Amino acid sequence: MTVVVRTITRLLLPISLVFGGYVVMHGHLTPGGGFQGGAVAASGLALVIVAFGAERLAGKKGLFSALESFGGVAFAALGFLGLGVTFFANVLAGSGKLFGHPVPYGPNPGDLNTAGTLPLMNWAVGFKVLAGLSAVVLLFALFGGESDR
Amino acid sequence: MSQWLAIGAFCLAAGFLIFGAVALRPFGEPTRTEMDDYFNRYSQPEVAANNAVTAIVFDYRGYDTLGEATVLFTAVTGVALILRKVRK
Amino acid sequence: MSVHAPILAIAVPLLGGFAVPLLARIHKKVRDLWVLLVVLFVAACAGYVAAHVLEQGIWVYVLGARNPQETLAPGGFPIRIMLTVDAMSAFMGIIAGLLALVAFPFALKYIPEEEGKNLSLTLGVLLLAGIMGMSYTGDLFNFFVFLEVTSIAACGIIGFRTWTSRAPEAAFKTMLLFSLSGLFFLLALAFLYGEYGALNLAYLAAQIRGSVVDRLALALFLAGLLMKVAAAPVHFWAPDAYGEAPAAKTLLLVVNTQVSLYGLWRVLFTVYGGALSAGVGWLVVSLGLLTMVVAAFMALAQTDLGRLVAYGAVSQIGYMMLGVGVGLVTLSGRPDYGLVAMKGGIFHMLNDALTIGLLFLCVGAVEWAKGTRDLRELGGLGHGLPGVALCFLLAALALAGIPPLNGFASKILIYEGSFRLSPILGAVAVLASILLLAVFARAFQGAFLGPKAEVRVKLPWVFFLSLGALAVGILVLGLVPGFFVEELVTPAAKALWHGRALYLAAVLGG
Amino acid sequence: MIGNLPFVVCMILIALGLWTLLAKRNLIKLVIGMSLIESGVNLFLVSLGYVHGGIPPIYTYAPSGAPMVLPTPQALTLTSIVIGVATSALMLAFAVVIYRHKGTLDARKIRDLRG
Repeated sequence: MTVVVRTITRLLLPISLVFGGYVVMHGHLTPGGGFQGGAVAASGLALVIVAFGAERLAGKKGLFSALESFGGVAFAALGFLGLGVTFFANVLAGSGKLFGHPVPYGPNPGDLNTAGTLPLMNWAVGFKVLAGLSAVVLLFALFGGESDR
Repeated sequence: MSQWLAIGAFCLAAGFLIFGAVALRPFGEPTRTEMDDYFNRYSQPEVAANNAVTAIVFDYRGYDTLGEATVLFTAVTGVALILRKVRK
Repeated sequence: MSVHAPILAIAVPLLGGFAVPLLARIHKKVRDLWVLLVVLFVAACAGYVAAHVLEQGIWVYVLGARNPQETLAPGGFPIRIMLTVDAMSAFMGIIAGLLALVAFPFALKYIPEEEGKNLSLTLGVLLLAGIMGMSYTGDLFNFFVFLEVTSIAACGIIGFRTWTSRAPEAAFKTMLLFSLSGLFFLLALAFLYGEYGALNLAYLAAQIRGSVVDRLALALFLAGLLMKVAAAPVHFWAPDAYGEAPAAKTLLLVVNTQVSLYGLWRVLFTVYGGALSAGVGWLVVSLGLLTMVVAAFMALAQTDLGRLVAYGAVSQIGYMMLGVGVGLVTLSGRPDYGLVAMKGGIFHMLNDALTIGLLFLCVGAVEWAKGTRDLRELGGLGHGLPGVALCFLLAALALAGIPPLNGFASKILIYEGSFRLSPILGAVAVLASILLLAVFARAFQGAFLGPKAEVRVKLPWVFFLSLGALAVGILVLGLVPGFFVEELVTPAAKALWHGRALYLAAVLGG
Repeated sequence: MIGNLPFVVCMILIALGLWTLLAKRNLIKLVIGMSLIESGVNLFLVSLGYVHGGIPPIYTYAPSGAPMVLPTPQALTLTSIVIGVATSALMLAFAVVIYRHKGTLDARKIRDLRG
């Protein structure tokens, strides 16, 4: 791709990654969450694949797949965390521990340290979606390319 | 011949769907909202989340989301399987 | 931990599937061991759940609640997803567990060691998880999610042989129909949600009175699920899919079809059971007859052994639809013969899983040995592969309903029940069976009889373990069907036939 | 009828997708048709949750007093969107492989599997 595209990609990649991270992090407070944030961040990586060519990222296929597996395992493990009560019980919410602040009923400015397992699940899903969507774009871009022959 | 058959099937399906949309309750006036009212009311005290949608996605219906994550994982695995290099 | 058995049967294979690519990086032995352990665990859980349910009634498990049995929120309506396992769900779980136990060891040996093996095993484990999820769930949207898990995993498996153009083509066709079926299902449940504001099966069942929207949703449910079970007008994906998938994994595809059929029964009997006209039953019966006849005739014309068996599998779906359809027609009066036909239809699910599974494994073994499945090139394999030939013959006879094999035990119940509803139904079913016998006799003769053919490859012993397990199952079910009918099938049939009130009471109380 | 216009529009979108599936023979266009149906269903699902004058079901700096729209359909739509992405990705992968084998995307020319 041309210099213009590459320069703009260099500019946009950090922005999209940071914004994706922001959306994931505030999933329990503002519109968004793991899927949306992961998709935003993945769009940045897709831009890199388009601008710099898939070959440059070809070696990262294994990394993406491992990251995706890891996100999936982490998400399922958070589900298993509730197994003392029932599968998927939110044992951290309102417990006073990690993300355990209680929230009063009604409109409020929002507190990051709330909602129990939700933020953790958001992160797990965010990584998973980031890795999964990037892997799909990368696989399509690599198919039929030089390294494939 | 098969063209007319396709047009007939299409008209039948479209009529069926639009009839369904008209037969449903009016837009913007849900009749039965016990479950959703519960979510809007208790997502803060029970899950401590300001965002009721996220509370549903990851807590009340978190198991669905696990299935959904599985769907995405399955699709990525499937794409990797289909687009793999084959020595044959 | 035993309180959590139903969810563990679903969550462990999900986790297992996610972990397979990670473990494959360590060593392939670790991966194989892990897959086998997961499958064994699922089968054990399914067995435990079934034993518990048959003894103590419906098992409800609410996900994320403070107490697994706390089904209702204050106010008297369900808000969380719950698993609702009755005898029918438990029966499907047992079928899935049994076939997975047979299929996975075979698959570990059958699929060549390459990059695709890890991925295909992952998809297999996830498909098993999806099947278990569909069997046990008590929530419509959750059923949809797992329906999609199975659809996508199944299509990935079908497209495994990317070096031919046929496999991707079959997979594309199948995926198109599967996702259309999923979208119809989603639209139907959207209608129900819009009308009743709920997604729980039992709660919806208590609300449905047969209004216009209910009937529209029923039509969409029927359209979606009939597509997925390969009923006659939309059966054309199934032979391609079954024929192109790696033989060992085809077993799971067969179970996937059956569990979609279970979803149809669940919707018809449990959700709509209170407001169902006999017309729906007649629709199911006539589509069942059409399926069995069309598939049997199509099987006659096949020269590819895999596709021939696949058409046989499709025609068996017709028998299940006929058996349970007779039950649907007579649901308002509940005469004895309706229950007999339903027992036959449900028993046939188990029998079909075993016989079709054995046939596909035989096809896989033949292909492994000779590298082809074309009946015009095969022949004389009976000398080199006597075990496989014997298994094929056994399964073919069972499929055609020859006593004393298991196919006969269930088909006789279907014949009896449907004959008493209308003699024509029974007659058509018998004729289709005879046609199938002819088809499989020709296939056996074409592949295994004739002048001796060289077989240079020695089959791994695992193959014979899987083949033998299924063959023993066929013989046992054929020789003492009474025990299984009484212990497993009758409770499952009754769960659909009489059990609606119990199902509702288990969730909604009262 | 007029009150239900949003629902009718979703159904028209679904019908357009069905027409694409029936009339078009290009594999990519079939995928597009499937995506159209899926968008229609998702729109229908999310519009079921609308309440007249409603605000998003999020309490962070929410204006007080206004009714909130129903949250469940939004969660369901999120799930079904992701499922749709997954389906489209897999179908496009099949289309790509078929194109490599056959050099065409025309469904009429690639029928190896018949009968």
